[in-house]
Amino acid sequence: MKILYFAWVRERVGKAEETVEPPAGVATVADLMEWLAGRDEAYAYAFENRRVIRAALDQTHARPEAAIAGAREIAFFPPMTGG
Amino acid sequence: MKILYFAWVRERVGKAEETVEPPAGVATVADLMEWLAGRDEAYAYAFENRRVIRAALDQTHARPEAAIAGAREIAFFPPMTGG
Amino acid sequence: MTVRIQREPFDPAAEVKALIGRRTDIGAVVTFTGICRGADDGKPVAAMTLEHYPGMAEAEIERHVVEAQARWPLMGVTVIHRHGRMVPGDDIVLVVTMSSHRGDAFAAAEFLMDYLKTRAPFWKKEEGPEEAGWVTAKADDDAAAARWAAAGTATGSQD
Amino acid sequence: MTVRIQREPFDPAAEVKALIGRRTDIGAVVTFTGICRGADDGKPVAAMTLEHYPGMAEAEIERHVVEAQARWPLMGVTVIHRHGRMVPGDDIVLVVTMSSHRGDAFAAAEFLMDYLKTRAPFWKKEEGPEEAGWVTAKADDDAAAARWAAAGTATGSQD
Repeated sequence: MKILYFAWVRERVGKAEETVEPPAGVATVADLMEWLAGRDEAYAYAFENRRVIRAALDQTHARPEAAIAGAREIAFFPPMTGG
Repeated sequence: MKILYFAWVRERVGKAEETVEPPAGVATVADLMEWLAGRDEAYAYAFENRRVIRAALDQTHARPEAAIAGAREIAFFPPMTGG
Repeated sequence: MTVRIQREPFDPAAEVKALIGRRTDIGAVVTFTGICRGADDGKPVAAMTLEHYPGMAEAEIERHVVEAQARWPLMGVTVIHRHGRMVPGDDIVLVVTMSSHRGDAFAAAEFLMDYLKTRAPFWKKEEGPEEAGWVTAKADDDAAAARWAAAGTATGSQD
Repeated sequence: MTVRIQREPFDPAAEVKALIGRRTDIGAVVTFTGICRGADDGKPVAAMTLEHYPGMAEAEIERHVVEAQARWPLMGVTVIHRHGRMVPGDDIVLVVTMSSHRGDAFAAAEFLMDYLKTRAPFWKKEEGPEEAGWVTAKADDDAAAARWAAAGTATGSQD
């Protein structure tokens, strides 16, 4: 699945997007954040305060408990500050 | 004192302004409306429903019980419909 | 503060530009434009004539702008109200409010419009296809204006 | 409905004119313009860069315009949000709402701005005189957006 990062999550991870294949046990948005955080120090830093990070599944806001099965595009970003 | 009329009050009275000298007993805005209503049929028609007519003393909204002593300019008009 | 009563049309963009000038502390600009409609409560309107009380109209609007400035931290206010004859599609009234934060600019613009509707000495006479008649005041407008007497001041500090 | 995400500046007057066209049933036009400020909470801002999520930004704004149209009888809505680098005084966002009556146009414009602030995927990074930092979300903005979940629909029929 394709993962996108924005704002300081993107800066900390060090890339804007990538394609990953998480193992079978990674079922929810929260699972995916935990799995990503364990990849290396950059990811650990990006996801150190996971409660503030927002996610979107296929361009729609999603809660941490949302199932990721079938999603083509998952995005992680800080709280929005537009307008 | 100078009296101004606006909108349908003006149309019914038949003039936009005039100078009047009401007798001594005419002390308030309500007194003045009553005195004007007694002048002739046009005034009676203009002031037949006095509760809907608004007044201003020297260009400030005034209630029927407001004293008119000392006012230079008194205006009568229907409820406002600007904006 | 700019308050003008005029027969001529106005240019909202030019008014906003003049009000902002070279300031960089303004974060929110709200404009309200009231337009002459081609029908009122289902009755066709061919044109309308706006009568006003010269002198009092300016004074009354200025008093309400001063009150808006006391209630909300505004960085600029413009109110322009036209008088004379207007046809559907013509602009009638413009309110511009500016602030650091959007909540204050929105609240002040609504406050000023509610008061213009109910307290500013203007009267509309509409021409239908056959007859003309004075517009009657709406209870809704009185209710809209009354809420500001109860409600407090600034609404927050969103920007 | 017009929703655009663009790098270029916008022209509020041209957007309003395009939205009105030749209609004569519109009585109220509200525009909100958000502007880049030269200071934020007392810290000077030399410039800011707005990052966005292409695709989702348009979709999210369109969803909220559809919701606004369901809540209030609107005759036109335009939302334009810029991205890229902006300096103080530059326009960032434009919301235009049109209705027969002013209460609906004001409410819809506030609703859309509150949601843009809290739900549209945009992120501001401010450049100070020496350092740059991402703007943090404000609790005030969340509170402003939350009030629409509780509040009902149209606010009245003032025009």
